[in-house]
Amino acid sequence: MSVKEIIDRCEVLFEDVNFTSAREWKDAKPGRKVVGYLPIYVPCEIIHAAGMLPIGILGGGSDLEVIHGDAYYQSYICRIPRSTVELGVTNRLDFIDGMLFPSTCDVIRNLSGVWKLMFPEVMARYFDTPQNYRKDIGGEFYKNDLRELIESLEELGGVKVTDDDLRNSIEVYNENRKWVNKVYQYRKDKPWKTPSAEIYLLMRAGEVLPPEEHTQMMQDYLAAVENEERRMKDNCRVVLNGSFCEQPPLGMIKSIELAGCYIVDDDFIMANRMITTDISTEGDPLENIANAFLTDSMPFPSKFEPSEEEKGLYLADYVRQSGAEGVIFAAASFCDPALLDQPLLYHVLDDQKIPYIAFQFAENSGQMQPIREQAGTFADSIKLWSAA
Amino acid sequence: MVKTVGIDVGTGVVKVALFEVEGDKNEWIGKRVERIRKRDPYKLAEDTMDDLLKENGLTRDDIAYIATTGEGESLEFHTGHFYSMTTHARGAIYLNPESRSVLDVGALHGRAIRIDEHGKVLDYRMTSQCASGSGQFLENIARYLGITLEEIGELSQQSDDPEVVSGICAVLAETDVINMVSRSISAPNILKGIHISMSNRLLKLLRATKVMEGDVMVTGGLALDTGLVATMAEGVADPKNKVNVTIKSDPDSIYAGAIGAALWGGFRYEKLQELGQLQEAS
Amino acid sequence: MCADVTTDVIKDASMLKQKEMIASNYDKITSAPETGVKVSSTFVPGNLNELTMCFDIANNLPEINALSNAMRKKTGAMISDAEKMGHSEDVCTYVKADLGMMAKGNIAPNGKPMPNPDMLLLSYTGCYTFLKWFELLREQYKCPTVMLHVPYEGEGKITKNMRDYVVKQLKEEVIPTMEQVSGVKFDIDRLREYMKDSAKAEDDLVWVLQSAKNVRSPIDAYFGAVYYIGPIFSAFRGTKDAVEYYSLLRSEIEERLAKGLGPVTPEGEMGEEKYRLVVEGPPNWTNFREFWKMFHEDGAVVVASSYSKVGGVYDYDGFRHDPQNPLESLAEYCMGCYTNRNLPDRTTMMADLVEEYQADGLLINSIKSCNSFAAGELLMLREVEARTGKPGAFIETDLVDPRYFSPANVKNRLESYFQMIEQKRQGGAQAA
Amino acid sequence: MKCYIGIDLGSTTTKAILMDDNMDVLGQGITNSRSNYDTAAAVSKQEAMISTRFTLFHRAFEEIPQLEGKVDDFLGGLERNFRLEQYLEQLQDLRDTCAGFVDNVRYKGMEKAMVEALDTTFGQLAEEAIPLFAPGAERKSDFFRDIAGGRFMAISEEVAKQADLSYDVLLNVYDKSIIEVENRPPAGDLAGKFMRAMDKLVTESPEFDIKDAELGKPIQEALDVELEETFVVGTGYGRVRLPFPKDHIRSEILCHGLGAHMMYPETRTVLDIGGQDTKAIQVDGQGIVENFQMNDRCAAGCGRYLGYIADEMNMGVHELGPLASKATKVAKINSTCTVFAGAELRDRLALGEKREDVLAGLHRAIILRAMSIISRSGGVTDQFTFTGGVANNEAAVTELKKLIEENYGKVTINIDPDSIYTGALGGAAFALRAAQGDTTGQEEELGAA
Ligand SMILES: Nc1ncnc2c1ncn2[C@@H]1O[C@H](COP(=O)(O)OP(=O)(O)O)[C@@H](O)[C@H]1O
Ligand SMILES: Nc1ncnc2c1ncn2[C@@H]1O[C@H](COP(=O)(O)OP(=O)(O)O)[C@@H](O)[C@H]1O
Ligand code: SF4
Ligand code: SF4
Ligand code: SF4
Repeated sequence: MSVKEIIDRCEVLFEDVNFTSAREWKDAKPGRKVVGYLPIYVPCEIIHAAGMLPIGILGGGSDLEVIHGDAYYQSYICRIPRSTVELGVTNRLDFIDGMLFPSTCDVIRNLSGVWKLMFPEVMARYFDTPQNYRKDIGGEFYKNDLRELIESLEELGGVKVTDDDLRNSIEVYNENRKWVNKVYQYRKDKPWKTPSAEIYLLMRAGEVLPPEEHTQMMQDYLAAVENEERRMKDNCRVVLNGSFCEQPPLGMIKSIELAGCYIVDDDFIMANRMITTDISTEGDPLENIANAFLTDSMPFPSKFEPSEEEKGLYLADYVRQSGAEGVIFAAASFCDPALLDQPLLYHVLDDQKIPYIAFQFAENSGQMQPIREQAGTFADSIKLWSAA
Repeated sequence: MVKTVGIDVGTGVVKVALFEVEGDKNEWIGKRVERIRKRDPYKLAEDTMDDLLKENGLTRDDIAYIATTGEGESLEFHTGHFYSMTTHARGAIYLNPESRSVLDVGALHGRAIRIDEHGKVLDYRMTSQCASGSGQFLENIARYLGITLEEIGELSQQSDDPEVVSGICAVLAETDVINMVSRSISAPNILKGIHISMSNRLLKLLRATKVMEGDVMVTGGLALDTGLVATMAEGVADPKNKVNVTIKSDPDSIYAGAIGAALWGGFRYEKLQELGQLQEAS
Repeated sequence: MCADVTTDVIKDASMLKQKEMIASNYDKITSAPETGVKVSSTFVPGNLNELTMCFDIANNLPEINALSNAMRKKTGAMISDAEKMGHSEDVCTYVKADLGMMAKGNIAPNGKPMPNPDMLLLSYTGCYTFLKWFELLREQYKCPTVMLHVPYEGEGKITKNMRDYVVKQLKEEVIPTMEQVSGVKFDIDRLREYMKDSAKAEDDLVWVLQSAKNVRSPIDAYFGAVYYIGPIFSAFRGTKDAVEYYSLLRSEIEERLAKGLGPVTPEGEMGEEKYRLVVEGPPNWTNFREFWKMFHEDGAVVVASSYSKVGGVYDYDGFRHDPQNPLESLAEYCMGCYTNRNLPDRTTMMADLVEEYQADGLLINSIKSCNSFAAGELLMLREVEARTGKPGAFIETDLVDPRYFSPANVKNRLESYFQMIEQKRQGGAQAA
Repeated sequence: MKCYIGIDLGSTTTKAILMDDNMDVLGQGITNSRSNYDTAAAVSKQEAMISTRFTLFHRAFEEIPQLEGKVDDFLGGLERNFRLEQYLEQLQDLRDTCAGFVDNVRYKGMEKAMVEALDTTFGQLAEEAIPLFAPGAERKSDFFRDIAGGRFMAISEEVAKQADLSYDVLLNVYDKSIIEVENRPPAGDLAGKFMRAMDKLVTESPEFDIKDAELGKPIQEALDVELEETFVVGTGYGRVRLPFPKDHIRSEILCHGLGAHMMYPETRTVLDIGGQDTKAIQVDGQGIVENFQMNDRCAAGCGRYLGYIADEMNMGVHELGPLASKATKVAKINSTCTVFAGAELRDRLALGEKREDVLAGLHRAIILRAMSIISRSGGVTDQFTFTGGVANNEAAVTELKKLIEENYGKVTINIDPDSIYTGALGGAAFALRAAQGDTTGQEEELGAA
């Protein structure tokens, strides 16, 4: 398959606010269940092990006309909950059997209650991850929490989830993560070959496709892109940070690259690489999933950082590992976790003399001119002053 | 010496500057400004440049580097594009080497930029969408008051009891102003009130860039509005504001972007010649 | 909650007592450098006052500092300082007011410098902002930080797993750190003693809040309640002072009730009670009196509010601190705080209050800063309207950011709401 | 005769309704609010009285056998000629005012050229006035400023070119003068104007030349009826600014609710899109407001937005709707910020999108925003009534109908050509009630506690 074919497919999936592919998956066999989850993270392994399709609900994107969603949210709340409610009210999520609302922020937390009130017939669960990282305390709590999740899924699907089912799913996702990481690594090495808009679309496809299919897709993409003739441009390299929950419009990603910045690392859709290592398939699988989160998960703003010294260092590491020359903070407007975290991250970058800029977006931002302007000036100054 | 052109395509006005550049030396040899007035800005930019070249007995082939800025990214005939803040910073240094920050106030946006002595952008802030403090707004109000743009500055300085406009939104502010007219508030007091509110907003942006000292160069179309410049000067003089800066403006401030583009064009031209890359970049 | 406003408003014995208590706590904190008392910074919801008392640690509550600064019109400048330091316009202004206060030399309301805390005690995570707020404070103070993760009541109940988790954290993280910071050994019996007093004060508070069920309520359960909840939501739960304060308060309200008096307002006795409202959401602090005036001027009394439950829900499902099971009850206290309950439960609570307190409807004051309260309130409004059949209304302000209080706007909406209630009554009468 | 008047001072237009004891609407008047609120209130009231006179004429003429079957033609002609008289009067005022500015120091040395240019321009304007008010002629707006202003600019640009005078100078004089003219309360002498209009009409259509005795008497009688302002109620934008005592002010929400109920008693949901605000109101079977929502401080997506767009495109607001209706595809517009409307429009056109498509997108964006406000107020229940100035815009109406049906199914949608008067109608009803001692909705009463 050519790059174009793969990306076209991804684009179709991305733009489809009716989730046709997931509906088709569900209809292919009677009794199949689909479980939606909001950002940032839920362990998809568990949903997969219950024989269900986990799909990421990442808002309505830039083209969804939000009519009813606004009726439920004040103007100073970010956009993702309103477009998600819009999807719900307009029956675009009517095929979803269960919804998980992870521990991300007050908005998503309260959205779990909104869902219970508005769609009482759908299983809606708030999903808590521990903020205490001791295995005997947070680990224990999380393991029990996961068990409760399994029980509710078992009830929903009328199935039993065995340890072997879990181990099998862990393997599937280990493989998927391996390829996600390869794609990210490839872009760090040759950003001119892999426009970030493509990488983004490729990752978004993983939010609605079964993991096995997505893994194959990434393999195909990497094979195809290697043969693609793409010229290196006089761009600088940046890490993008802050878009972990509400997703920016594709136009913003394109605009940043158009204005002279290669995005070489980002925190879009983190669920697919939240766990940074392979999860072990030996021993108690639930314990392994729980412990992986405690010890080997990526930092993100909703997670408390127990150590003062460590706070924010990860970002400087990303910059170093990707050979970037600066950081662009792009947070959703009104996103408390991202915006409250930013000053702390600024301090780390200041210490390490890494340049950065910051701006905000909404998933439906239309005017890209100010974004091009800022990203462009940033690229200009890196270019002109490192050349001088 | 090579010749370079800087074209600044704005939302209200197109500005073109023609330079001769070599290393650190440069000479400004031509300029032209044209209000867009509902014409196609790209076509207008092209025509304005060609006119300017003709006036100087030149053709496009005589130009080493045509640099665009502002909204000129998609002009096909350019050699390269620099973004507004980069060019305004450079233009400000050209107009006044003591500039350590720039307030660029144009038709729709306001920007505060902190720069170093070489014109490098160190920090910046832009007005958000809600911007009653823009040239466009002032133009509408002037129109309503029956005043020409050139009169604004002078009138504002005659104010004895400025009436402050509230609100963030230009639409609502316009209603405010209309209401003031009906309460017989004089035009100078209305204009000064608008200047005060714009100035507060702009100085707030400026402070947010952590500029502490040095000259603030006002660029963009509103640098010509002496009332606004004077009001800002009063603002920084107010000890409450705790900034130790001096507001400066220049009759050529409206060209800052075009100047910066032309100069950066010259710089980049030499760089690229060294690297033998000019072909690729254009 | 704020000493200097109380004085010129109400001069009852209970108020004087409260003023004295608050002043002495600030003195205790600001004199810490001389006395060697250890100070912890902590938040109102889920505060572990009885526990900190066991280690002789004084409690400083940044939220209270922020709101009392707001009442004295100081937060505007503080917030703008914090925004200059790089904080976004969009985030909770409590945090910014606090950080801005630090930038301004951290002067306590008694005019003396606030000492740096010896410990940051994050004992409630029902709002994510707290997490970030503490990371920011920790960066500043670099002192030991205890983090108690309080799971959200997402499914509307406290499970054994949740309780065990909190208790385990108390035992193995919170208490050891406190011992280390203070050098005092933990004594569970001391904790039990304090909790006995907590429960006593809680009983009286609940009586006071419920006195609003009387038609012609003797109190205002929103504006007035701000003062009533002050001691128990801050550094005094578990103290003898609090017990005394609440019993004084109760007797004063009993007296008002007996005399058939309505609430006291900053402008004196309130006139006729025309409208009875239930209010969801915190009040605005920057224009507190002006805001209150818009209600009492028009004869509107708030008979119940969710804000009187942020630091503990005592009057709704009967929770009391339990000396028999001190740690478990602390855990349940934290998890039961109003904003840690899920939206369906909060909605039911508001609908019940409208009914129980014979209110004319639910008014929501939606706070720009606070997603914890605000995200979902519009749905809550619809639900409560549908369940009670009473009209609701929605206004928007902020806690401590003066920029977001638009008097004309708020007044316009309130007036229209009151007119609506009025028209409905007349219409109902006509139809009948 | 006792009259009850409701005046709705909107941010763009001011509307008045005059009602009698039986709640019959006798007259309505509208004017621009862009000047002085006092003047606007006075003008709209005067206009309502003029229209009341026409109603009275109508009643009187029905009795005259010679006019049988021709009453409407006759009155229409009379009104046209009356408007022409009014227009000429204001034009003269504008001309005098402009002339007064010529001595300004700024125009030193240009005086003579300016006087000549103004004479030529106003001469042409007066000439044009006759066909403008000829039978069947269409006018771009009902407001003097819009009609005269548009033509002044067009004519003076030409005149300036020929006289080698700066067009900006003439424009400037006009800008200064029009404010003054608009801020001047209208001249009196209605009877005279009616009589002159009569004469003109008779010259125009001799068939109406009926004997004085038969026609003059009813006209005189109708003119002699004293219209007594029994109670006036004001409502509308920024109520605090209204030039009325407090006990004469009613909440605009309540007025709109009641007004809509009076027009369509089955109305349960009302949408009003005015110049600076959009409101959605739910009313019950008695016209009592049950719930409402308004846009917040932001004026995005209101009528003024269309005004900015119209300015940007050099068109009248009336013309936007028809052009948008020609769209083949609706451009996607996200921002309805009024201030940036022009920029957004330019952006789109620069990207090569067609004017009509962009316009259609802008209309859709406005309606989408209104849909959100409706949804927030509790959705749409049968019947639905659309009021306010934007209800005159066919493209907006089409889009609204489509979206209402998509979201709420088939409901009856009421749009009255006079829907712009809804608030004033409610106000007049409140005035009648107030005169009868019912003070509902009165703010004073609430503040009295
Ligand atoms: N003499 C003047 N006095 C006041 N404002 C002026 C003057 N000349 C131009 N302007 C304003 O400057 C604006 C154009 O500024 P400019 O920086 O060129 O904006 P842009 O780059 O966005 O087109 C116009 O909106 C106009 O209002
Ligand atoms: N004939 C018309 N065709 C299209 N739009 C109109 C027409 N008349 C008025 N409008 C629109 O209606 C708006 C004014 O509405 P209105 O209800 O009078 O507002 P307000 O009550 O705030 O003064 C104008 O901004 C204009 O966009
Ligand atoms: S965008 Fe930010 S504030 Fe909004 S739901 Fe996501 S994490 Fe929460
Ligand atoms: S309409 Fe006014 S308030 Fe709304 S976004 Fe635009 S400028 Fe801001
Ligand atoms: S978001 Fe709300 S609960 Fe959280 S700190 Fe701010 S005001 Fe308090």
